Amino acid sequence: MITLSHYIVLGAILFCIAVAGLFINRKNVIVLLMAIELMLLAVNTNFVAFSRFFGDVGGQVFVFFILTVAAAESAIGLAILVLLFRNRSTINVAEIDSMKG
Amino acid sequence: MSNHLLSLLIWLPVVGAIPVLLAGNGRPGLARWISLLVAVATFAASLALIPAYDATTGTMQLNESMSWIPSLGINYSLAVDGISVALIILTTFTQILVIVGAWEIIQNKPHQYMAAMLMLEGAMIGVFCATDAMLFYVFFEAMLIPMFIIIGIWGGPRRVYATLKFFIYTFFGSIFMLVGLLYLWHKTGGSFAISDMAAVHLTLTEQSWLFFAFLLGFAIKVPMVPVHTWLPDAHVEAPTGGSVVLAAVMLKIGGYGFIRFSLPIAPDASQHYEWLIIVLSLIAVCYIGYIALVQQDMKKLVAYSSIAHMGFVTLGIFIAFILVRETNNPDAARLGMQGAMVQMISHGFISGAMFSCIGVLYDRMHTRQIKDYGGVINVMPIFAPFYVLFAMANSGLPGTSGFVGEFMVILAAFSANPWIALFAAFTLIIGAAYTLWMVKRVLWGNVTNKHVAELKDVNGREIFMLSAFAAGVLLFGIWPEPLVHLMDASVARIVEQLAITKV
Amino acid sequence: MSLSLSILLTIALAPLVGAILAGLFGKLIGRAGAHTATILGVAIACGLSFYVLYQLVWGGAQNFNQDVYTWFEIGRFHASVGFMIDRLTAMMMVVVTFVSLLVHLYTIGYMAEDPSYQRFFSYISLFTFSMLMLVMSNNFMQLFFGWEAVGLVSYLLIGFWYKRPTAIFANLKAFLVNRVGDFGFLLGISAILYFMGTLDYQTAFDHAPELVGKTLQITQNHAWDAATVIGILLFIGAMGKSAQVPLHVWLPDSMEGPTPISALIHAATMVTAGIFMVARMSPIFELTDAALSFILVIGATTALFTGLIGIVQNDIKRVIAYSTLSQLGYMTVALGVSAYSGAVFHLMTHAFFKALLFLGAGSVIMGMHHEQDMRYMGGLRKYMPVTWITMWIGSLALAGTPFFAGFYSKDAIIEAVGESHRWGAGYAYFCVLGGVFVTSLYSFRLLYMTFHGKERFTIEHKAHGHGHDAHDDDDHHGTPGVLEHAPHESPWVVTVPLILLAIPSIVIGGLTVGPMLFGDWFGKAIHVNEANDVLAELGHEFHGALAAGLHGFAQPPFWIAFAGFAVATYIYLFNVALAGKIKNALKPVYELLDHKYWIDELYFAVFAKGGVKLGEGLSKVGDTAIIDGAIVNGSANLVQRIAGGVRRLQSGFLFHYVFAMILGLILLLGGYWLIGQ
Amino acid sequence: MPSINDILILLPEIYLVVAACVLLLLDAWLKPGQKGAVHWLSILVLLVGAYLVVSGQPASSVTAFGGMFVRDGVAEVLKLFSLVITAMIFVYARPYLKERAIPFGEFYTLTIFATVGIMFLVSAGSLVTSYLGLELLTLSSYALVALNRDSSLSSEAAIKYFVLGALASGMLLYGMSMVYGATHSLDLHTIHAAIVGTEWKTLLLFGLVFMITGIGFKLGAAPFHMWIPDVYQGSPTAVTVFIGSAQKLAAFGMAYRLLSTGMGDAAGGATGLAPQWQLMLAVLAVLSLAIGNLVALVQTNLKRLLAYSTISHMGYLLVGFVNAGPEGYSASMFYAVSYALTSAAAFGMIIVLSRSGFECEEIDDLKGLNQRSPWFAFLMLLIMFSLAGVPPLFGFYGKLLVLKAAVDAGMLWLALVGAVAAIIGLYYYLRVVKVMYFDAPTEGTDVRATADAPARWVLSLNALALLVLGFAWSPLLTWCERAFAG
Amino acid sequence: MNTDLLQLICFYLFAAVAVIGALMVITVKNSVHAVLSLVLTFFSMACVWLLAEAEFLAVALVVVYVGAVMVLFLFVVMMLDIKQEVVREGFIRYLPVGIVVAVVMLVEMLAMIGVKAMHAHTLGPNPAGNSNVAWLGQALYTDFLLPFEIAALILTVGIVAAVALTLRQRVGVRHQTASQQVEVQATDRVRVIKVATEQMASVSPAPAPVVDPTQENAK
Repeated sequence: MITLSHYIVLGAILFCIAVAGLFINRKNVIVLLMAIELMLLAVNTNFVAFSRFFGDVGGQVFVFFILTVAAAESAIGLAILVLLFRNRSTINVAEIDSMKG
Repeated sequence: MSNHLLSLLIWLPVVGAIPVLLAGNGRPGLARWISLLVAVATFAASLALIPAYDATTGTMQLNESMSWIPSLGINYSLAVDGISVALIILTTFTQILVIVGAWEIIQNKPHQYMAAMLMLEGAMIGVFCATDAMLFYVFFEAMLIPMFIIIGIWGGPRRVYATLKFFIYTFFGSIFMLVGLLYLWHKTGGSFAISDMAAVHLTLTEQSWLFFAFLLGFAIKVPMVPVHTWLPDAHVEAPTGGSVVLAAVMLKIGGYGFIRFSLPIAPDASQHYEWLIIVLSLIAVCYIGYIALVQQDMKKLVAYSSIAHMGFVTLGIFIAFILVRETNNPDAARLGMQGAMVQMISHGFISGAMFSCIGVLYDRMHTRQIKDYGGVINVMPIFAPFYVLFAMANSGLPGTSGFVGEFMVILAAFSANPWIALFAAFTLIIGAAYTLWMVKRVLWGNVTNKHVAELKDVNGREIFMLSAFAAGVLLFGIWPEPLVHLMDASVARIVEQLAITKV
Repeated sequence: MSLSLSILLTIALAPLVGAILAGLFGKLIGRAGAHTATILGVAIACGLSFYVLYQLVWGGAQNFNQDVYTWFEIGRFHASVGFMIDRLTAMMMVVVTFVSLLVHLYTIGYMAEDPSYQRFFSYISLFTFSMLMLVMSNNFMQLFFGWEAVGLVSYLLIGFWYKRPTAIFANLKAFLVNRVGDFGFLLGISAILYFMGTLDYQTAFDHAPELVGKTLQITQNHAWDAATVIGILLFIGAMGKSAQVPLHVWLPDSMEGPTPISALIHAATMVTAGIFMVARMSPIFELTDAALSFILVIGATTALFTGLIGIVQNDIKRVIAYSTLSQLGYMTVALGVSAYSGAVFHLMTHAFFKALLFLGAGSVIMGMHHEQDMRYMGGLRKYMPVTWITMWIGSLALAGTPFFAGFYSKDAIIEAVGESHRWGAGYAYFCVLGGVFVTSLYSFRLLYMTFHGKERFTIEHKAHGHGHDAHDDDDHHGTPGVLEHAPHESPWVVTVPLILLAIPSIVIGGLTVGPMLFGDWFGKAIHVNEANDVLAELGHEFHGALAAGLHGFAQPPFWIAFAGFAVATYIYLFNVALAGKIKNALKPVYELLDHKYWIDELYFAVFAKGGVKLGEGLSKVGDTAIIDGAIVNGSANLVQRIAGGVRRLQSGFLFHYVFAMILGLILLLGGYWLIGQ
Repeated sequence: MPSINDILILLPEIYLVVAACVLLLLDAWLKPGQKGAVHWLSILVLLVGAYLVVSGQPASSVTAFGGMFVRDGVAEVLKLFSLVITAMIFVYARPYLKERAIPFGEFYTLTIFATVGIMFLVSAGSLVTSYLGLELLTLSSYALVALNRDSSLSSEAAIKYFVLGALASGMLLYGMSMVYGATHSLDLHTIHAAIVGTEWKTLLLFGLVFMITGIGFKLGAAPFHMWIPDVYQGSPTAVTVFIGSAQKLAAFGMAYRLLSTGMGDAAGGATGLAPQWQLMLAVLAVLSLAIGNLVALVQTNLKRLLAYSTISHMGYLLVGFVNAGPEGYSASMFYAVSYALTSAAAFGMIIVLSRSGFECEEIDDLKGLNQRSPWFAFLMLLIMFSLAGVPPLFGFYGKLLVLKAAVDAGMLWLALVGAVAAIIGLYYYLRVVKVMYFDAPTEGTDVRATADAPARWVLSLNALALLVLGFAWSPLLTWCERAFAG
Repeated sequence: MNTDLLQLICFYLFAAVAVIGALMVITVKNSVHAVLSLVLTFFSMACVWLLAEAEFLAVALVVVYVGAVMVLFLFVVMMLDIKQEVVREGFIRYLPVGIVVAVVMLVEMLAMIGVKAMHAHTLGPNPAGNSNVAWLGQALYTDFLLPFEIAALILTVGIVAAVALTLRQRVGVRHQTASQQVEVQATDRVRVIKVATEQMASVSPAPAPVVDPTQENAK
């Protein structure tokens, strides 16, 4: 039997992978964007599962909105990325440190 | 008009500062005259307090009250007792002389200087009038801003260090006081009126915490050892007028705060920790005396001597507990506390005068090092007597106001405990030593160098300024009764309150 | 009939008015105006003082005790300015104003060429006012006021020639040493207020008996007798003002002031304030044998040992100064044996003859063109006869020659000590007798070295010497012993006061000894317990001044004094070389005396240098290192350093930022997890 | 189905969205020379919006769209000040944008969209509205930060902001999903009602922690503050001022809705999770006060300094918030408003003093300002002392209120921490004043105010308001208290 | 075979693929591979959602993400042409820390979520009935109308922002900025260098080059 916990645990695992991806990644920013997408995926899984198991439509509607927002977010994120690359000629995370302290 | 006299006193200089500022850099003369006019008008208005105030009862009078922040119970409420009246008049009096003293000395943006001074004056008067703790606090802190600017812009070479130290030190003390006040607000059930705070019952532990919160705030202002080190720096770097106001009025706010807050709100804690204050006061007299002795900078020397003299203020206030509660001698307590109050006023005149004198020298020589002087009397025969007079007053010579307060405090201290009097009386020796040794090195002797030889004697403006101080010093030295009478009933009331325990 | 307040006010204020006129408007009224104004003021005061004395003694006036104005009033404590006039006061007023008047006159001549002429007159008038306030006071507060005011004027006058380094050193020293005394005095006043609740003399005296049995808790289980504490504390004040060992060090140095001042302040009046004060407080001192013994021992020590120093001094004024110290010691001894009237009596006679000696010395100094060293004098009698004679009179009086004023007073003291059974009286008796010899020795030594023998100076006329135009000139004489003009007798304004002082120096003792010492002249002003009243015992053997004078020749003091005279005569008149030989033979003793027992050096090292060292140490360690360095700036630096560290966390790297957020989240989660368990 | 009444309740928001779209089109159609009109029009739009907010304010709290949207006193205060402050920011921004050739139209429309986001956020009645409002706000902000397209710092700031912001909203969402899982509802009131009976208490707490992370990020509270300094520094100052002022109101509103409406205690009863989040926020407050103040001490860049000061100010805001009662919320909101006004003036000052090629970002750039331009030095003095919380300036009273709230909540220790932090904080504000007043102007850097008269005037009014409100702060306080009274 | 068991097996299968894909996203060197791994993850998760009978969302996930967003990612990755060799430094060094933190976090999360309690909830009848789309659509256009409109607004912002950020002014074409020209002052343009005439031949140092400040600003 698939239970709620299956979904929630899967969501948690994906979330942790995404989080780990965010801070062990020292290469390029695109991976960061992808990790964020993963995170949202984890969240969405939770919502879908809760919605399904408790029979409330709100969760799935929320997922719908999250998907929408995530799309817009990606657009903006990639635009910023392009801008960054244009100004810096790099998207290496370890090199984006001109402001610190 | 008369029922808004206190408001007038506070806001006249503050509002008066605006046209001074507007007169601007281009017309320094205009700025000076306006500020003088404002200062004189304020002084005149403050003199109106004397007939308006009924000195026989000692209650808070000339009440003005207006709801300010109703939801917090903060009121714009003002009132004065004898002590406040005396301090207010001291403030307004000093202010005139400060403005006269700066007349042509401050060449860099005089309008800003004068305006800052006037705002400072308003805030200081506000402190002395406020009967609402929050209002008091607002004025208490607001004072810092103009003073910060005054020291910072027109000060000496290390002015930045000094003024930052001054500001942060004072702020450090007062912020804990603020927390204490908030706690009291909580306890009184939503009132910031000092009288309500005094009426609320508190356990000894609560009182102790509050006592130390207030102590921190006021001890730094006084300043007491060991939180005094901002004062020498501030004084040395401040322009003459800044030093005068600082010494003459601002330090008094510490002593005033003890009387207004610590004693009525935390009487039992005050009694419990009286020994601490007394010991610190005596350390101020003796230890600081020795430190003053070796200062090379005249202003620093006078600054240290201020600390020592303010030691008498705290001493006079806190021996009252021994006298009232342990030896049951309320009259002696009154004597001591009255001595402390007289000492505050008198120190206002004397330290103001001393700093003015040093300012006069500094304006000519641009140095305050004692070693750069010598034989000044040869070239400044009119100035020298003033200097000697104020030095003598500083060392507590009878006939000058410097004597009266110390005399009373020592008399009262003996009744409390002879040992306290013994250490306090040490000021007679050490005070004379550091002051007169300075006089010796600065005034007497042959002209030591060509800079001294070129000194010009004081001009009419300076003579006016010094004479006014001298008049104050001598008047209250020869006849302190009017001053004592003004404050006596109020002091008596405070002493009566001390006897009542709150626990 | 009673005295009127207005007269008394006039007495006190006339000199003050003179002082203000001369001081503030000196330029305006000029030299003549200054001296006229001040002399007029003092003259009025003097005349009225005589009148007051007359009224009290012969006119049947009542004692006067009234407040002028309230100084402060706090609860039951009350301080005021007021006058208490009885015979003791009146006598002091007469002495003060009379000597002062003569000194004023004398000053016209002595300071004639000084540029600060007006200032000087202002000061001495101000001094007269202060001294009058002191003696006329009816309460302790005003007493202290006058006490310190005379100290102030003394400070100003010692440093009158402020260009001289020695003068400005001396005045600072004088003030500070006096302050040490005042320290005790103020505590004494505090003690009186504490025990009696009043600062008023009369009330305090009335309640003095209540002091018996009261104690002052010093530590947990130690208490001191109230009267003794009060007595000793007050006497410490007197020790400062009246220059008793060990607070005597300022007086010799005070000779840096102009000579009229030495006469007025440092011989006749101010230094006797301590004696006056103790006499005034006799009702209190009478309650305490311990304090009186203390006084006795201090006085006796002063009388002998300071006199010894006088023997080796070469500066004419210093000899007289040490003599003054010694005589003050006598007065103190008298106080110590409860012979208050004896002390006051000696105070009065001493005022006249010591003022005379100082003014005479001043006259010599003028004549010698501001040479003060007796080694360059000699044979002056022919140049300045009036001075010579009057100085002899003064010295004879000082040495206690029968029939001279000093004889009656001093002899009485010595006998009183002999009669006394107080602890320390034996030591005191030895000291005062020894002192007689010493007094005689230095007095005549001074006379011989100055007026007799060979002239030890030469006269060289210079083309245009500047004469003695400027007193405040640092090197006012060139080579020692070389004068530009011959010595000359002083002008009449100088000699007339000498003569006027010489007369009482001779007669005043004989005239007043009866009533003052043995009669009831002072009335209730001086209170002596019957058991202590040594003078009354002496009084049984007193049969008039003449008899006493004649009797004096038969007494040991006379012969001791005569011995001193003989030794002085032999050494300094006939065998001048012997002095040097003795000096070499008794080198250690000479050194000891010449260095004044090294007390000055000791004080300077311990108190002055030590104080400065201590101050520097405290300043460096306490204020600079600990409070400012470690705590204030230390904490600021610490905060700054922490800030620098924390700042590095903001590395600029995105992954660190993320890490921080995650860490925060984990910690919050973990915290809740733990709480939840 | 939505009724006309729902539309009326949403009128200010709808109006603003429409107006923003019109402005966007207008900007596209206008010739370069006429673009100034967009500027004035957009200010007008905001002011009219503000008018609509106040004029249409219902007497009590009303909801629209089935509880998705709440219009109450809290929303009114926050919206009004957001709109007014944003309008002021537009005035400041004009000379800045003009001199640096940053696209005008986009700036205005994106900012207005962001403001609409703020309005939804502070009016959110459900997790969905809250999230979408937040995203509307942050997505616009990401773009705004990067708007200076040729600036490498700007794009660095944008990417940092973006990544961290996305992470934060991911966490917030994760938390929301858990809360949803525990309470089976997205509506805040329902959530609140469900807390009592839920069997999923731990899950709820778990979600709460994640949501606090998201809220903490938006506020800029440590340790979720790392984006603040870099973003403040890197953004065009005209954007920094928006992020630094109006958005703090939004953050407060969000915290209030999610924590208080959603999970707080009902009046008089311990039915919510307030005890749980109180402690958490107290920890955040202490960390923010410490880190913000400490690191600000060592800054040389003015914008960075203000950024760290923001962190510490958010600490104070939280000090008030932990009271978790009407008194604490009103204190906190008062603080947010006072901070937003002060901070707008502070960054506005940087704009007014800078010009193309001279950003006036370094503290040393202010050297000798009192010599060059005494009036602006005076205004900056007021601003700095207000930030430092020295009476009689406005900033002090916010501190007073939050400290009082902490004392009243029995958290005396927190008040003392706040007090100590104020002392440390004082130093760096004083340093700015010191530079302006006590230092001589250095050669070469000629700091002077912009010639743009409206910016000068509005800034003067803004800064003077700090002084005036220092005396007349009672109405605002009453307003804040009333907002939470019901 | 039991439907439940089959579902469970499918779930584990898809979940495993999703997790592996996710791990690859954050670990692989090549960005293109990472994007493709993400696509895989999304795809698997869509299948997992299908198991929960959230058909519409599963399809939307595939369409929106795999079809649009991921293509955009790929596009950007290829356009930016990132050098590969430099980006591995430090990865191994930080990996252990990353793993530890991730694991700790996971443990905490799982502990607090209370997996056991959730285990009791098994898949019941589908509340949506037969049509998940109808169920969703109904809610979306009634109860969630306001969020729906806001979402539209967000998309608008996305467009505006993306355009505003990436719209590129042509570089290399000289264009003038009026404000800069107005601001300029005579002293900025010309510097008068005083050269003493008689020394010109001998020791005068080379005069500093006169720089046009506007050009300096351009840099």
